[in-house]
Amino acid sequence: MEQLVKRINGMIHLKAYNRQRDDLFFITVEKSQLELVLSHLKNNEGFTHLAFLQAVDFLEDSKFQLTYMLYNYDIRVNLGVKVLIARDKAEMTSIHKLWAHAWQYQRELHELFGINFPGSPRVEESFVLEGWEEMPPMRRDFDTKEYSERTFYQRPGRSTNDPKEYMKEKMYKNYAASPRIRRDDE
Amino acid sequence: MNRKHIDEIEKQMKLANEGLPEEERKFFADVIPTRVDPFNKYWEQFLNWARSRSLWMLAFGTGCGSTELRPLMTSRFDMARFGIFPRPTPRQASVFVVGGYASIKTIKRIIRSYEQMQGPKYVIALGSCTINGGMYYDSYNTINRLDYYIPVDVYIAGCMPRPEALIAGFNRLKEKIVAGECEGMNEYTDKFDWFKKNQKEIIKDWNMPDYNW
Amino acid sequence: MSNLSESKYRGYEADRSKYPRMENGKPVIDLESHMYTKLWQGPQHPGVTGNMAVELIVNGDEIVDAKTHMGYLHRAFEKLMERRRYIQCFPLVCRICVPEPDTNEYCVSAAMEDLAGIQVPERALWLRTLNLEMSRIGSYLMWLGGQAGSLGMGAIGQWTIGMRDFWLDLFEEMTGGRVYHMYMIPGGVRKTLPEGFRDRARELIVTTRKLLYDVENTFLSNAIIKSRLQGLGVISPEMVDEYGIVGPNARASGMEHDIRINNPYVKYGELDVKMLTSTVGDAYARAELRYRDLHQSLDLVTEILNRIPQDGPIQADMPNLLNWKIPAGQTYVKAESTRGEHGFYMVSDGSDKPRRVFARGASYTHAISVLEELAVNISISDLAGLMVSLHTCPPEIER
Amino acid sequence: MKLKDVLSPLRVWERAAKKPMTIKDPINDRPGAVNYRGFHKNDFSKCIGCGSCEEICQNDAIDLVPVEGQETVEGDSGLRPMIDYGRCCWCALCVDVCPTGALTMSNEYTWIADNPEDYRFVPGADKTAWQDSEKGYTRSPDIQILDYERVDMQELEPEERDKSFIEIVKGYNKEQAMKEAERCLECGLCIATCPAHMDIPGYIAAIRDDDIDNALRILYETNPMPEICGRICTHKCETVCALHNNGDPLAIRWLKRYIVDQVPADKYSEILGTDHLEDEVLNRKVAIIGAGPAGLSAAYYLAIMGYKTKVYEALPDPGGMVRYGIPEYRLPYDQIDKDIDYIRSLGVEIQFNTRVGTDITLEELHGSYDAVFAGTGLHLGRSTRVPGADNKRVYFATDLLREVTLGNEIDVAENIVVIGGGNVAMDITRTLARLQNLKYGKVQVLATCLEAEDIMPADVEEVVEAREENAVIDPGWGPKEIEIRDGKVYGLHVVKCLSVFDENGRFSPKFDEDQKKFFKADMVVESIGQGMDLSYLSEGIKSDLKFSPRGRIEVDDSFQSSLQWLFVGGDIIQGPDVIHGIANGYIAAKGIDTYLNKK
Repeated sequence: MEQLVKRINGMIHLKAYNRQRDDLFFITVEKSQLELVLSHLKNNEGFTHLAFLQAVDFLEDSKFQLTYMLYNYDIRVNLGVKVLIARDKAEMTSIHKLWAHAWQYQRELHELFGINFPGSPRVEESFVLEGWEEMPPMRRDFDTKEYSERTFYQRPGRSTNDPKEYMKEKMYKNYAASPRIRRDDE
Repeated sequence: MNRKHIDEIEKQMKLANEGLPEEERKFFADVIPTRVDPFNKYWEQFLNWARSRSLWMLAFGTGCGSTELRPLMTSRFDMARFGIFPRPTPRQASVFVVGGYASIKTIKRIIRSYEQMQGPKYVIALGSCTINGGMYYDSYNTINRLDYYIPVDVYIAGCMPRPEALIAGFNRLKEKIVAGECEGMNEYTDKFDWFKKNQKEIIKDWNMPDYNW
Repeated sequence: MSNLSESKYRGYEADRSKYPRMENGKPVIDLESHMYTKLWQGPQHPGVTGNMAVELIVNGDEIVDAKTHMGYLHRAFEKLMERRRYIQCFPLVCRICVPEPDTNEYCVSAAMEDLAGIQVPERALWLRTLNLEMSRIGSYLMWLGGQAGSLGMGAIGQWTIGMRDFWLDLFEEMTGGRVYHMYMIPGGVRKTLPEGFRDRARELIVTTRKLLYDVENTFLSNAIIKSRLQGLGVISPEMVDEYGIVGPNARASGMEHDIRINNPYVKYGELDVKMLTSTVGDAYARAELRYRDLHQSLDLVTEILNRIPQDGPIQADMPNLLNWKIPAGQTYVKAESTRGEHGFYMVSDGSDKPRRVFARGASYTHAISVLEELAVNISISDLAGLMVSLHTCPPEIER
Repeated sequence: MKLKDVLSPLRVWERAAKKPMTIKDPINDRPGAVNYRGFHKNDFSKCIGCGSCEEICQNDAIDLVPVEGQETVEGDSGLRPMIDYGRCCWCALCVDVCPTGALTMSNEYTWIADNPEDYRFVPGADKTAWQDSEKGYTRSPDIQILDYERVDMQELEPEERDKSFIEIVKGYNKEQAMKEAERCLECGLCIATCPAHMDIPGYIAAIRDDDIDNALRILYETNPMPEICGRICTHKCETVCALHNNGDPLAIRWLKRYIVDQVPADKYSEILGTDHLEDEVLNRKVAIIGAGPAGLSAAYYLAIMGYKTKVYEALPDPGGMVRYGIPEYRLPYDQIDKDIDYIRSLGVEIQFNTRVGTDITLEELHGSYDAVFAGTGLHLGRSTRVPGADNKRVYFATDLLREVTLGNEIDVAENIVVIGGGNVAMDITRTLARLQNLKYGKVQVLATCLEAEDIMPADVEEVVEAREENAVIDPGWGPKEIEIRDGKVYGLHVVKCLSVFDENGRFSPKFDEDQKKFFKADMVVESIGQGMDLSYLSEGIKSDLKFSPRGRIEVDDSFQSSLQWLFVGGDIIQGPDVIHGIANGYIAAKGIDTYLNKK
């Protein structure tokens, strides 16, 4: 595996490399070099199986991380290729020409994350949603609970008690809160 | 069907479909359901007795609860001996078993299938998800309360309910039918506007499959 | 490729003149020409696997174009897990695949353990292996019923799904749940085997084998079944990589890949799992391969039952799982379900909730890309058989 | 097409002769498995309403509701889980998490209803068919969702500690503290039991988040002496900890100590926001008698509320019983100073070596201050009054401990018997053991008390540690006579004590006079409780004050006595322990504030 990393590093600049398990490695590459790396891995290094392509939303850094999980049947190793792309107007090159089923993931990502893959077949078609009007739901700033409460009728009549507050109410109601620090201006 | 009758239906549909774009209106509801009142007590009692003994169930596995319908059909539980039999199409079925959670995409099909079923028709709701959202209570794509979209006769608790609980649910449905309490279809007629309003609120895309024939 | 893929067993000769004109590898279908009919198979249809739909363009009863529609079972598991603590994810994931929930449980627990660096005790690993293998049996039995049912043989379904029920009884004893077992808690398993479990399991294995003998006679060595399945939905070895086909579907096309052997997890490394393959790649080869795999699973369960340690801890030393924070990291854990590679990709950001969980359903590509490809040029009546022979499971695709 | 393939399906006809597997009456003939996860049961005798089931439920299916007949008492919130079967997924995590094992599941699984609103019930309270079912899912003892094992506290080995007064408990390091803090359930049952009602889950969560500054702020909200409490608090909170039902309670006291140990003294005012505190904001003055926990706690809160406070202390150093009654190996003096110096830095003035009543009178204080708070504590020893107890070689534990702190030499005998089984008795036993070790190189000290081993009032670890230090603890004996030979103590005669309290819980020991024992000793220490010294109250004030039948000054909810300007708190009212003193001081400070605002 180290040799493989060296070979790829000779080809392009690897941003990061880490080993999670004996049979699972991750490399991080530049967005522009992804296609090159993937086709090299597929055609020359034997990583012929694309297990999945998925996105992770790093809202705080305003980045999407795309992970292309490859598998090599000969050395029996999974290799995750990570790419960070901008979250705003997210767009990524399509790899449907490398793997015939990649369009499925790209279509899913387009719908659930709002990442565009120009040129990918049927990418505009909806995958699991129908008549969806909100922002792509898998983005982290979409609050599913709030949406659910707003849209679907929750059965009313439920209320709960916090043991802490309830015991205070019942046992030491008059034990008032801490005195505030009193200052000159008061 | 005479011209007057057709006009009447179109007028009703226009009312029910109000607020929808022109091209979507015809898919919203095929026809306004009509109320069917029992007209003779003894005859109705006989009919109810008969109905309760031949519950034809729509074989539409809407959710994971329908997995337990399969064992029910096998000889171990053998639901045919209770007069329950799966039917492949809504037009032949009288019982709709909603198997748990219903996503937005599915609830649209559930409503359409329900509307296509011949009356009198009954609905059994399985599991927590149909009662108050179940474990998907905070999901953006599943409904929380089935009774807001179609009338439900019997609920069965469980996630998912076992085949035995399903049989018990069918037994309860039979009791209700014999007692003449299963008025779900008339309820749907009476509160049609309310049901449609609720349905409209969640289903944004009313397009139905585009057949070319 | 064997001669089976040729149409001599198909029962009809395709009239090529009726085929749509191809342009850029896509058929050009003019629906106005009245040559083609648009049909929807599903979601409310007895001939689909689960709640999904296939939009078909047919010419006579021959399919010229197919398009899969998903999303009827989309519950947004991945989104829900992002707002649940790690321990709270565990009851959720088994719902991702109904016939075989345990693979999900295993994967999500193993992913958490991998990220948190937890070693699962020996006995718990054995119990997990047993649970996984038993769930494979249940799933195969259900599939067998479905495959026969899709070709109009209701009796096999009556037998095998009835037999699966007895396996569910065993699950009930072992885990406390019938369909959703919720057995593999992070760090180990929840219960030890009850008294007398082994004997009952061994008895059931014998009964199941007897049943499988009948199934073999009536189903696999049935001239009608053979004529319908042979040559149906042929997956060529080239397609396997191209479409990301996994599991028995890939093995039936000669791909020697079984995660239990290639990347052994739990205790599969210590068990004698044989690589079962076929070279034909059609629906019959897949059915036959699954049938052999089912027998192998029964063998494995027998072996596991003999080897489970009688005592020892069943859970690693865990922190308070209510406040469990997993160090930041990413991992991908996979297991061989009856449909193939079932994996969980988990990203942790160091908080008490996962940042992202992705469930790679084994039939993700089978039901969409592959089905759309294979459905073309077959008869509508064979579509249900083809779908089942790909062993698609919609809930794990849309999650 | 082979002929075999045509014929072989026909073999299946033999199945026609087989017995069908159909179950005749599935609903009744097929109960769930023995450990089936069916509907919920709740054993109210065990349930403490901690809400961990609600906390872990990923479906939001559980609500805590008040239930008729369930009282809110210490360690039991009186709330019980109500389960919504429109949410439940029968994962049984609530059963696995339940620290008491009260919540279980039956193997019942059929519940049909026409009305979806029916699917809400309180297991145990609402009548269900399955409440008494014996089968069903219970928590397996082999697994744990919560962590029931406490992180071990590092201590000095007995050999290292028995000759010196170095602090025994080493305290948690960061890793240990985080690990221990992670165990917390955040149920909050402990808050009601803590006399100062500290926000325990709050500061433990802050430790978990590694936000020590915030943790310190939470501590000081109700407790200005966390260093002291973090070491010697009686930690009543830990006795009601939900985890205690199935394992070790959370080490709340050690975690509190961890917080304050992390913060250097000079950071306090910055973190707590008192760095620009102006004193005399209100131009009102309050005098405080006694620089013990109660007095200093009152002084602290009065100071941050802007009052000018002055503390009068009879002894040369602040701390009261905390300094003079607790040996240094449990509570080092520099830690006391850390807490008290911070309080003094807020402008609280302490006048030492001034005994109110002799050096200055209470009336004088009343004259020059707007209000007075008295937290004078229990400094007088109480005698067993057995024959021989008036010998000069019979001491009170409090006196000896004070002498040790003051640095005065004690004439330690070779053979010592301590009467008493409380924490003070253990303190003096272990102190004397150390002194004996220093003087004679061996330990010959024996402690005896009325209570049997299992009901000894002292903390278990105190007893264990005392034994590790070679002291002999022989509980269950009642003192009968101190034998005096030639004016010198010869030994202690005891008889077996059968029971200490009567059926009504009143103190009324019963003895078996036939079982006798004799402990040889040159010196006897009595440690059976302390009394208060109210000699500073002049007759005039005494006659105006109201006393309870048992001799305690009567105070209202804000510790205001019948003399409006006089507030009384601490051991002489409640306790005796540090945390009550702190709580009293806190409430009294607020009471004084209210009183002075009204005036």
